[in-house]
Amino acid sequence: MIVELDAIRGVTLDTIYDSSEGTLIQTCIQCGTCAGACPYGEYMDYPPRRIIKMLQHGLIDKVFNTDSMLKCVNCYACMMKCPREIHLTEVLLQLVKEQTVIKLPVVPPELQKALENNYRYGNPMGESGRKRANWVQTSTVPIRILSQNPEPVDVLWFVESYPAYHPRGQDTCRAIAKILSALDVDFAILGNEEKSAGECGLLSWESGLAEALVDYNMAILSKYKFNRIITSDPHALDAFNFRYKMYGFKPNVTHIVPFVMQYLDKLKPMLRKTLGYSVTYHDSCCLGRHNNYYEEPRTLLKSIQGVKLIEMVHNRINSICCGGGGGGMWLDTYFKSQNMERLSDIRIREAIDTGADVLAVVCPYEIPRFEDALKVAGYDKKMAVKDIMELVCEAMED
Amino acid sequence: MSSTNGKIKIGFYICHCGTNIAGIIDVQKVVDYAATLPNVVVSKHYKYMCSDPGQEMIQKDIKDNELNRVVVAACSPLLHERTFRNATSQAGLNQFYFQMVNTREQNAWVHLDPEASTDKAMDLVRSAVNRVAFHKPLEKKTVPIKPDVLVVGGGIAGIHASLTLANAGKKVYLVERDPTIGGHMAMFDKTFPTLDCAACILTPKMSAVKNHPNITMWTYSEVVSVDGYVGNFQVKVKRKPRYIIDDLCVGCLDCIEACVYKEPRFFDEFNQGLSKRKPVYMPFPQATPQLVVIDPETCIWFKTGKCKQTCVEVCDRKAVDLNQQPTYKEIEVGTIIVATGFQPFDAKKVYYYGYGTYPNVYTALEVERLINASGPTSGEVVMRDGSRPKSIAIVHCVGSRDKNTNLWCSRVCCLYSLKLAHLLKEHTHANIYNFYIDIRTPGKMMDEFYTRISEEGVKFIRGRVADIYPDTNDEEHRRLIVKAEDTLISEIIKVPVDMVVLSTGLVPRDDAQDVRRMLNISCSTEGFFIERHPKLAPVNTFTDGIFLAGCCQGPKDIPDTVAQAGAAAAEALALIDLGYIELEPNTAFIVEEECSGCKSCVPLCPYTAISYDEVKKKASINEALCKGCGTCVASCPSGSIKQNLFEDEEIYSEIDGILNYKMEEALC
Amino acid sequence: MPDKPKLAFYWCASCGGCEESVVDLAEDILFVVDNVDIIFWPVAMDFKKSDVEKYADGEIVASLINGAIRTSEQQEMVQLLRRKSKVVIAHGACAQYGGIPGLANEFQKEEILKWVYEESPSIINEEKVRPQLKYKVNGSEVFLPELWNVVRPLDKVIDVDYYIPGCPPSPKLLKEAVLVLLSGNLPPKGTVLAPDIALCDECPRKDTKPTDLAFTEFLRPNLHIIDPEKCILSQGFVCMGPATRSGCGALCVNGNMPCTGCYGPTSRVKDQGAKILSSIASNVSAKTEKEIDAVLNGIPDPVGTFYRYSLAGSILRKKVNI
Amino acid sequence: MLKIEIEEAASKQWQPKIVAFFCNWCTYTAADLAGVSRIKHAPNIRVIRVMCSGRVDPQFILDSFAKGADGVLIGGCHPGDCHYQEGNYKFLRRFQMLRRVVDSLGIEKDRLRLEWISASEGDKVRIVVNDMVAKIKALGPLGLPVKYKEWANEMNVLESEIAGKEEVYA
Repeated sequence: MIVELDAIRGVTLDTIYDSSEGTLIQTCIQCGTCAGACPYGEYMDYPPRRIIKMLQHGLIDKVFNTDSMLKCVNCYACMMKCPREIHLTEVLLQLVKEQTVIKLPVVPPELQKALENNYRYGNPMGESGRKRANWVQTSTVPIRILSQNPEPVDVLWFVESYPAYHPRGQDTCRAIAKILSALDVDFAILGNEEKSAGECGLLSWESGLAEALVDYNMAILSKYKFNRIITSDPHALDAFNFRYKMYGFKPNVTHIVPFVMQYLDKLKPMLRKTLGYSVTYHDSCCLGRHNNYYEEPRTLLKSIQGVKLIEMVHNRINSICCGGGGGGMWLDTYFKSQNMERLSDIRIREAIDTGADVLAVVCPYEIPRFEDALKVAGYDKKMAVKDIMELVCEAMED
Repeated sequence: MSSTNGKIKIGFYICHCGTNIAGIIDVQKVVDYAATLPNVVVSKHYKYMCSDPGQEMIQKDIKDNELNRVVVAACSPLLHERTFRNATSQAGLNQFYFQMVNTREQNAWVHLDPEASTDKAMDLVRSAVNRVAFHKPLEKKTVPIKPDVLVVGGGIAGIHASLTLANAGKKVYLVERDPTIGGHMAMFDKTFPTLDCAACILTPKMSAVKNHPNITMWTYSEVVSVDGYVGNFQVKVKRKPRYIIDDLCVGCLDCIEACVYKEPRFFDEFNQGLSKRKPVYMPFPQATPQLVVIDPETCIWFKTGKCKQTCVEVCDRKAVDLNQQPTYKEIEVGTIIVATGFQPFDAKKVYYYGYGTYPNVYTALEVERLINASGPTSGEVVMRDGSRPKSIAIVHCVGSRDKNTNLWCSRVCCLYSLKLAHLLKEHTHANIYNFYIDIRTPGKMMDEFYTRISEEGVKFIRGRVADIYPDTNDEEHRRLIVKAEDTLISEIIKVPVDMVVLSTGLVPRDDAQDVRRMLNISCSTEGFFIERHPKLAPVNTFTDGIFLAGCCQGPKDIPDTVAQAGAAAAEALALIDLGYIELEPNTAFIVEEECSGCKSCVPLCPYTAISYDEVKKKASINEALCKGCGTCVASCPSGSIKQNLFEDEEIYSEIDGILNYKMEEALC
Repeated sequence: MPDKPKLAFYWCASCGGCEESVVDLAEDILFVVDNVDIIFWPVAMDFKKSDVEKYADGEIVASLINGAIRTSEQQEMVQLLRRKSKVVIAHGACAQYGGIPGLANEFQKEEILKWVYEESPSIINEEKVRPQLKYKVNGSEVFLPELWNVVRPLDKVIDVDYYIPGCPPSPKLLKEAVLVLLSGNLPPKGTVLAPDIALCDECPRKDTKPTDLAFTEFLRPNLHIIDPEKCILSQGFVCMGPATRSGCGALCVNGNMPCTGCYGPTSRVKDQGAKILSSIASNVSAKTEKEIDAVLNGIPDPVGTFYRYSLAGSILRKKVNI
Repeated sequence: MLKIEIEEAASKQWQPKIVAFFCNWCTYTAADLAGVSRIKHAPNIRVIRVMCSGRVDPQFILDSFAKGADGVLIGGCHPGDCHYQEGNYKFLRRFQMLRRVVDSLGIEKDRLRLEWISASEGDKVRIVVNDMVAKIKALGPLGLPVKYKEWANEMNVLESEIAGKEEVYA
């Protein structure tokens, strides 16, 4: 239920009622599902329902002067359950967030730094752009970098920042490279030319930053010839499918999981190793709720021999966010200062309750967040957090 | 153009309809314009043309000005054409010397620009003035109405309609798909707001149906085809094999006892699966007729061909017949009442409410059975896990008012939720929480009922439930947390409860589209059958002689269903007692000397009204069979078939009028 | 015999077949010649325009004009004949509906000239010479008639009193027409001098036509053999008979070819092509757009098929996007 | 800027006229329903009510074009839903055939449209009408009566031509 993009481009809070989204907002029945569905709803002075009512009454300025919207982790839970199908996460909340941040006396420093880094280095951790492709040297299979070999390619793999720099993300990358090459996919990466796709900037209320990154990446991408883009980061997927399209860039972008699913018949015979794990799967907000890929990751997991899938209490549309979205990745200190429990801590307890050996994920934010949460939970049984691609790769080894 | 030989004198009238029309269309301008059109001798506007003074004005003008044609621009002809035709004929003019212009529904109500609207009105007035000059005096044809009635569906709507008709001395065929009549109402425990026992008020009516000499009740049967038209429907009914000979079974239930399955083990439809039944079963103790039925889906004989057939052996009346085949009955009826009912919304579709995942999440219909004294637990509220709830959440609007499922308000859920709150409280003394968006209690004694339930201490939380999940603090994980925003205090609340009741909405039956096609009636977009007019013809359909009763037309409660069933019966009675129906004379006819006998038209008629005369070597149309679609007219290659009310000249003259086309232009 | 009624014949855009039908009167022509004075008949005798001009207005009892109107010369001549005649009869399909020449209305004038003088494979004209309307030769200027953009039936140019249909009209109809004229007992203006009933009425194969027509394919007579006994339409060949006036005695059907519609529609029909199209298409048995299209593909040139004689006189008259 | 203004002014003067043939049971009722639901749409259509789309004679459509309609819309019941069982299929077949004729005689595709609109689809009336009006506005007027007049002009010049020639002869 992604909104008609062109219809909302340029819409501001002042003009929202002239848009089709504004008409939808007028139909709000104040049922409170959004607030109830929100993982941090109870900490907000103005949860989404109240924001809508304040907007209807012209009292929206009051909302900006609170930090309510700082607590939105962009998990799409309110939007998916809204009985009026109001595009809360996609449209309304973003507009409110931007105003909130503009009026904020002090931006939480962790977030401030991440945004700055993104602007300066094209990645939120502040790593050198020249080291972005360093992980390639550790890959067991050759990986083509387009700037070195600009021939047309079938699949352009947009690696994104966390996979490119974070040691655990690099593990995922090596696994993906191995799988792609085993499937004979003609692929290449942008290497050091790549910068963060900008979704984090967008959803952490910095549309200026987001636009700068969008412009940059669009220019780089237009240099090369390719048929489709894949990425292992659902946030990048969202950025391409949602924001880039508004700027007229409409490539065919797929997440690595549905992409690999297309090759399932070819892949299955390669999964010779029996893993013998019980696995629970955490639905990424962007991949699940926003892009409706609920069953593909599960099918992929089930096609690995010896994997027993156990569901957590909250799953699929009802999944709980890891807390990393919408800038939450860089707000843990701030959340703590507000006496808010980290969502990854809440979620990890549900995972632990399943008794699973492995928590399978599909989003690069999740591995570090859940690994950290596991330490905090002090869980004595050993539970591993792994990207689905790592598991697939593991099953391919003889 | 013989019709224009005599002097044509047209009276033109435009209705203000209060401000409905005059608010956007400049009626004075239209009147002035119409006065300039050929043959128009009177041109007037009036506040309400359909009112008595409006009609009298037309009649007076017909007399005073010797008008011989009338054009009225007002609402849709589907609404008031009949009114003005009557007015015309009461003034001594043939009623078909009238033409109506749709100025309200298809003009004033759908356009915003007064100038464009007025232009459109003038175009269509010119078109009607052109057309009416070609009108011919016609007579309505009458068709006799067969006095028998078919009632489809044996719920409370079908039961009430059947009894009403049968008591009036009409012969009724009541066809019910299930093995027993009674429908959903038979499953209910009590009814709101009076808290009457549903069985106490329904079962006497069920046995009255069974025993009524004028009612032929066919249960476990389905209507498979309907042909014909008002007054004369040919209906084919399939009687599914019950594997029990109706006339021999006395309902002793010995066969059930004797079944090779010692314990009941199959899903019991009547109790919503909360109990089990055997392959041979009686749906419920008061089932009407009191006949057992063998379900071939679960009976081992039908599945494997191997069984000791203890049921056959035990029946000393030899009523069990495992070789029974479906039989087909063909009946002729004059009218049909459709009372096929609804089905409850499938609660699994709201995934996050956990129905089907957590055993203690129930649907409202399940709870009806659970608290019913003759239900699976004999009225004890014992949950699937054997425990008794101390706290219960009732979740309103499940599958209603939600774009993700169904947009409509199901109308009865608030009140049945209140009723269930009362009954559950009475049975369990539990804490009861109603999670609602709005409480809707329209109707007599309904809001008083709400007050009463509030007084009983039932808690009301205004907020739609966002999440239901097991309480990790509860050792056995049985308790559920219901999470919602209490929107009146702006707090997110998490209420731990033992039991959750989902107040599921009412949705059209899965096969409503098939029924609609078979009967040639219409559905609204959501799938409920659509009435001819929401206010003025609420039980009629667009097909004459077919009427609607009950929830197949839209969600409604029992009083409204019964009222509507009575209304449908009355509409049928009105037709039957009149004995005939007047039909529009829009039939087609062939001018014999013009027909070349090319036979192209013969296969086009769906009603086989066109036949080819081998002696004359011409085709001819049987007026009695013609329904007046005009397909043969449009297809006759030599233009030799004509249709009353829709002759070629009449339609060409409308086109000319709309486009303001002058004949002299043809010379270019 | 100064009192013999004066009769004129003229031909415009036509093949001359209608003139042949006069000759085809055979011995009856003697009857005609006995009773009328043919004062103008360019195809048979040497008359000049000035011969017509010398008559007083209305002095000619009847002019039978065949052919469609395509050029300035034709227009000029028929306007002259109209002035001089009491009665004008459109003689044959071209005069009545444009006929075969009317099919040129599917193309623009420039397209036609380009094809005929430049692109047609049988043409060698490297300088791309086109006929000129005016040309000076030996000091004087000669003229050619101008080709109009539109082919017109006669009644779009002058007032027409009666019509004799057919391509060509049967001699029988012509004789009857002349008899009617001589009798002085004239039918209402605008009458088509042929039976007002479709051809099936007199078709010898009428009885073989089934009453459950349902087309699953359409065939073309140049590609498939027509059964000489059975109704041609029911075999899947487009036969215009049901939408065409009778009066010819089903000549084509007797020659085992389908009726192509030269007698035009009955008086109750405005557009012969639309009507036969309506009838035939309605009886296609397919139900989905795709299946219907597959059946209709059997009629690759619907305009040429359904409007073979009547395009110029049809409701749309011509390809409209000039 | 000026050009756009001129075009706007021109488009304001010219409003397409669409002749619509709606079947009594489905599309006409849907158009009434649009009214009852106050679903606003473009005021350019003029509806002629027929009992069934099967009554729509191709002649009516051609006649409408010839007499000045810029578009013709036919509305019937969805396939399988015809009040008269199969009238809509019969029209569909004619329509598919007529469409080929109309195409080859140079009338743009968007000017002739067949839509299945059931009695409950009031909003579809709006969508279809607005879409058709927008498409026809983009095409501009068809204006056949004007065209026929223009075509006839070539014959009017003849008289002066003749006069000219006769002078030369003289």
